Amino acid sequence: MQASRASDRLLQIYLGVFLVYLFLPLVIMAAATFNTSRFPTVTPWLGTTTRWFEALYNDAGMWVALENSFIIGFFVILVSVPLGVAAAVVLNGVHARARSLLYAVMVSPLLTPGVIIGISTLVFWDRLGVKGGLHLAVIGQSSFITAYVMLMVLARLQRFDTSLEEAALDLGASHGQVFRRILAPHLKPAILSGAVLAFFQSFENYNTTLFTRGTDTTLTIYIASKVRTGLTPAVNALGLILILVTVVGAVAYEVMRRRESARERAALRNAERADMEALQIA
Amino acid sequence: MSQDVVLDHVTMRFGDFTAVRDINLTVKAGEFFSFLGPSGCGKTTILRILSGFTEPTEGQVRIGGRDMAGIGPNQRPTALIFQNLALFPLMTVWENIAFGLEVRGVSKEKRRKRAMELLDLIAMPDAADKRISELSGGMKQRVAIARALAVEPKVMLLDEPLSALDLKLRQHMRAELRAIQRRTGVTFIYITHDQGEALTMSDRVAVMSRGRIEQVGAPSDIYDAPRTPFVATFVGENNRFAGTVASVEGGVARVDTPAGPLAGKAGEGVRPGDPAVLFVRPERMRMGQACPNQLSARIHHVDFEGSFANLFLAGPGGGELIVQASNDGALPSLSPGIELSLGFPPESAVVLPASAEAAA
Amino acid sequence: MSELFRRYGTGMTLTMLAGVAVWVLAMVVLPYFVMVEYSFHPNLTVVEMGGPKDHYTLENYAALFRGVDLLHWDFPDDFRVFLRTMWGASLVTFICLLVCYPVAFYLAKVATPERTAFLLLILVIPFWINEILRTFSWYILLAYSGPLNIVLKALGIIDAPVRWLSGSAGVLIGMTYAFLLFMMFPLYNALETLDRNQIEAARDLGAPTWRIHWRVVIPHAKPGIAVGCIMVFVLAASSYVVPALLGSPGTRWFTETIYSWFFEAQNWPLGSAYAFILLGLCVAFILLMMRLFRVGLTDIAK
Amino acid sequence: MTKRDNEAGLVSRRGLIKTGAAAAALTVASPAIIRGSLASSGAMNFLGWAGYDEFPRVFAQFEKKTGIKINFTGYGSQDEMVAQAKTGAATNGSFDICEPTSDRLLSWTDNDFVQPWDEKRMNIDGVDPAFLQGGAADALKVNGKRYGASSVWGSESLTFHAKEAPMVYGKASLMDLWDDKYAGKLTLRGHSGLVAIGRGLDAQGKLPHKFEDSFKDEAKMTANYDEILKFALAKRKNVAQFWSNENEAQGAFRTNGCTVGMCWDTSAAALMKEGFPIGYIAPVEGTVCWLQNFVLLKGAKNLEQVYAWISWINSPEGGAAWAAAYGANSTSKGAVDLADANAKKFFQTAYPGDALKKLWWWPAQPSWFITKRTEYAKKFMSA
Repeated sequence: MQASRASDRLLQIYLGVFLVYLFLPLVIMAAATFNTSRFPTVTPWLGTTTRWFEALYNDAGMWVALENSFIIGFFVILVSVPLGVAAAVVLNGVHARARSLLYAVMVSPLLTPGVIIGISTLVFWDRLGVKGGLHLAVIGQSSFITAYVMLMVLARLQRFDTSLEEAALDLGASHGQVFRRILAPHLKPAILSGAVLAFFQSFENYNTTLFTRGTDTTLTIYIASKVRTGLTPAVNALGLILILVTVVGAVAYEVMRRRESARERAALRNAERADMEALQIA
Repeated sequence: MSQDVVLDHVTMRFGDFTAVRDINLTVKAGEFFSFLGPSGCGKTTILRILSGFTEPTEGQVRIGGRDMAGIGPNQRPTALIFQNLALFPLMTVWENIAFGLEVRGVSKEKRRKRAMELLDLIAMPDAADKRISELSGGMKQRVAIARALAVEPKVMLLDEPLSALDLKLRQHMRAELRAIQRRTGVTFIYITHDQGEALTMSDRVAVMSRGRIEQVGAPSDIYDAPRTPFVATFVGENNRFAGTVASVEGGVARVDTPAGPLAGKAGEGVRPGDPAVLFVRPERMRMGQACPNQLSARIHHVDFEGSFANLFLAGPGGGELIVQASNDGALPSLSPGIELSLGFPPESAVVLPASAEAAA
Repeated sequence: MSELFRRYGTGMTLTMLAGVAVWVLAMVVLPYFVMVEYSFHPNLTVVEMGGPKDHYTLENYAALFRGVDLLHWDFPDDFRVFLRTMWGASLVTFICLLVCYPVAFYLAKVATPERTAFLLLILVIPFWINEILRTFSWYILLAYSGPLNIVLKALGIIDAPVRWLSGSAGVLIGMTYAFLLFMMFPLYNALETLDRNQIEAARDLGAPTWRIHWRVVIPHAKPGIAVGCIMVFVLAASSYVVPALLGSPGTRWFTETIYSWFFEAQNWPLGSAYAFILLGLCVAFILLMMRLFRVGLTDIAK
Repeated sequence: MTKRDNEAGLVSRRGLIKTGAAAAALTVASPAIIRGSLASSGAMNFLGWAGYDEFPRVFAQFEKKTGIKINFTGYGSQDEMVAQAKTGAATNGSFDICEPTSDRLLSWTDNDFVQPWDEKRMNIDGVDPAFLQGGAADALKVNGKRYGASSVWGSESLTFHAKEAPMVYGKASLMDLWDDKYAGKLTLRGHSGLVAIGRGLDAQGKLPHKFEDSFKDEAKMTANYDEILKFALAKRKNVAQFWSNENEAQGAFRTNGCTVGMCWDTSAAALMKEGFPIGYIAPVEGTVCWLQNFVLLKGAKNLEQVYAWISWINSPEGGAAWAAAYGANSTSKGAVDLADANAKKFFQTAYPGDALKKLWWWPAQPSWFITKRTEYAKKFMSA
């Protein structure tokens, strides 16, 4: 027990170091937002300012790019989530040998350099008469983001109890009803996190978008172009705002989740007690 | 029109493996019928054939005289209760119960009303809006039954639904299941490897082994008059004495065994000169009484169970014998090392052909 | 396939198959075919394409290996970068495993469920921030006159600033950071299913902590380790932003070579050929790892 | 100020000589010319450099003057622009013009992405004569046809920490970068670094062929570059960081401990503006200069608007605005006088003495050269 306590203590210390490692870059990024320096850094500290928030506010190009990123992200979710779910279900249901091949093809976009995906998408669709633009960026990004969604849904699907499907069928449900009422709700967490992942993958994508975007600019493209001519902490300000929004969201979610699970645990305890009482009566 | 369930020459093969072999059986409407057998004997396959999840390789299933071939599980008048219950974890209790009605397009009010009725039936009137994760094992069990009853099936199929419960709850639920069956009058086809469940609840039991039905009958028939060595050994405890049939007269067979000549009721196909096995239940063995069948054995172990004790003895042929002795005050004298004189009347024993045992 | 139809009915199955076909064919296979086609042609100007100079060739694939001299252990430039990338990606994978294992163990077996849930949530936060920004923060942090050197110097740990970014340190630190989660979650999922009693039992038998891990915990976590290693290796090998921002030229990554053939040299055929070699090798690596660790395809997803 | 006035180089001399009346007259006249000769509406699609905040303001200024709207799409490098053209997405009518540098013009002409300009329609008289003849002008023509319409120019030269590595015009040489005392303090671009060495070695007579011949003949290029690479590899330890964009170049000096470098003028100017003790001067071998120019894409649909834009860029007002947006120098006559005081001051300190006479323009780089130079640069950088 003593040994275990000592090693637990060590683990906790390690965890602390790990968290520092995890958050140090974020702290640096956030701190650089308030440095007067036009270059986003904390050393040298040229003075404290909030003007980069102002600069961010006034940066019309950035807002347009941000809007485009949101539009693309939204449609990428719309395309990649249904396709990813279908792919996971199909992959789960095909024969073992076909499954290996299909799997290799499906994950290959994850292993392919973005430039290949971007150029091949652009050239292929150009031959079909589809020009670059937000729509093509959606297609190009979805080609590999679908694979992420597929992986997440597949993992959840493997924890699906197929007897639920059979139970529903047995109770008279049609295949469509089984899918809608039983499978889809089960997959919901994976679909939701798949959608979130899809959005952020889309939001962050550079290489594929660069080629397929036509004449439009996304936030990542905008930031990357700023790197060429000199990044300013206005970008950090945007990053900081995004972090804060997610942290607030995360905390709210956590609070809700805890409340819910406490309620459920209490209900279960009551139920078990009732069961014992019933036995005594019987 | 009667809603009998008929299995007509039903055979199921998976590749080279034959899971179910030429089953012919009629389950009468309103009956509580059990399939009893060890795991892998084909009983679950029969259930899946009845419910429509698998089509038999050969033969026909008829329910209420109607051929079920090509009719999917969602169109059969059956409802299946899964071994793991398969309650929908993301729906509330009443939504689970009313699911079958929901997919039939019944309005929400009617659904809710019917669910409440069923909740009353299973004595859970306040549980409608609970979640499945908030229910105890016994409650889940009852909800699963209510959910199946909601679609008003002609036949209810139950796949070892009690196996996940602890002993006490299991015994309680046996009585409850039986009561629900009586109240609703629905045909119950129950699958289990637990003979206690099969014997206590069922009107009739089919004992299965290796894809075949060994015997069909009332629980007491199965226990008292097993027709095959498999049934004799699988259902309840039995002492067995192997030997050669000396004579068969007036329904009584005499067998020469290493423990001496023993007599018992002659089973089907027992002929003089053939190898045979005599079975006698531990609770039918008597101590120190004069009986036509006499033998002596030495106690090597005693399991005291309270109202009775199980005595484990080394028999004359080297085999182990079990005797159940009721706690009538004489138990303390029974300790390992003691040589006992045992006996049993021929009516308490069954003689079955050994060839059937080898074939089984 | 028949199982699909049985489980989901004809209409639904056909709809899903159609969706998968659209994705796999129209969005992956056919567009890739364009680049595969490219990779078997010499590098020509647009004007020359389809002209007399145009022909099919394996030259671009051979180019990577031309000049490899195993006898004198001499490798041409691109090949060396390729080997270095494979080695570097393996190293990143190993470091990720080392860094994540204690944390995953803590989350799965030591912390209370509430704490685990909270920490898992926290772990994800840094990854909501743009990869360029995240990596650039590391550049600032590790720079010669950056905060890390300043702090270390103030503490008297070092006498002169260290060039973290000129060796492999920058790339290793940055990549480990970038791909942590892809190791953490498979490890955590695998460890979570380990029965705590096994650890207690081993401890009761007097096993020291390291031995408990070596003999009980790690064998149990093997599928998770394999999946994490595959993910991290593949991501590291095909990573571009991190080596480009944090790598010194001495730690050039193969993806950078591919990009420079594509852009600086405008040699698409060669760039695609290299990319497909990388893709092929990554797939081979996955299959090898799965064979070695005996994990099935289905485990990969977890 | 005085030094420059006395020994003004060709660009500024021509620029300055024609200041005053001429420039003023042009400034006033140009809108009229443009308005009179061209349609005063429509739009034009422009594929250009991303990351410059001032572009929208310049476009607005142009639109106000002519009514022509500019749809701008930015790319981070001209490699990406060429790649875009290669996919067919730039020459299918989506874009009218692009703005590569003159040394990479061959990538556009060899691939048949562009069409020649009509000099009559582009207000050619507005261009500073320095860009109509000589080395800079030659790079804009292929087979005698003008494919490039010059816009702005800038340089890549010695950048140094004024205290830790001071350099003086007249003495400072490209070879100083390789001095052992700067070991671990140097930043430069891979391929530019090789050019710096090449020009330095050439000045010392240590190359097998003239360095400029490297751009014309593959065998000579290989011979020269083998020598250059040998030198570069021996001095590889000097390099602390390679840069490939503005951010990295500035970062090298700001936070990464570099004290010398060969960087763009814009990087040095940005550092100076924030008070960093950074200097930027021409080396004795002559400053490496890049010249940017508009090309007319195949499939361009809005020719009238395009020529209006080029004509405006070739006016002092348009030229000055465009150059200011880039932080670079205009190629149009009189534009330099409209530049702001800071830019003028930087210009004077960067090109003192005879520096403007010795500008070294990037020669046109054929695709075989780019492939080769990439290989050499890779060897240098990954060593």
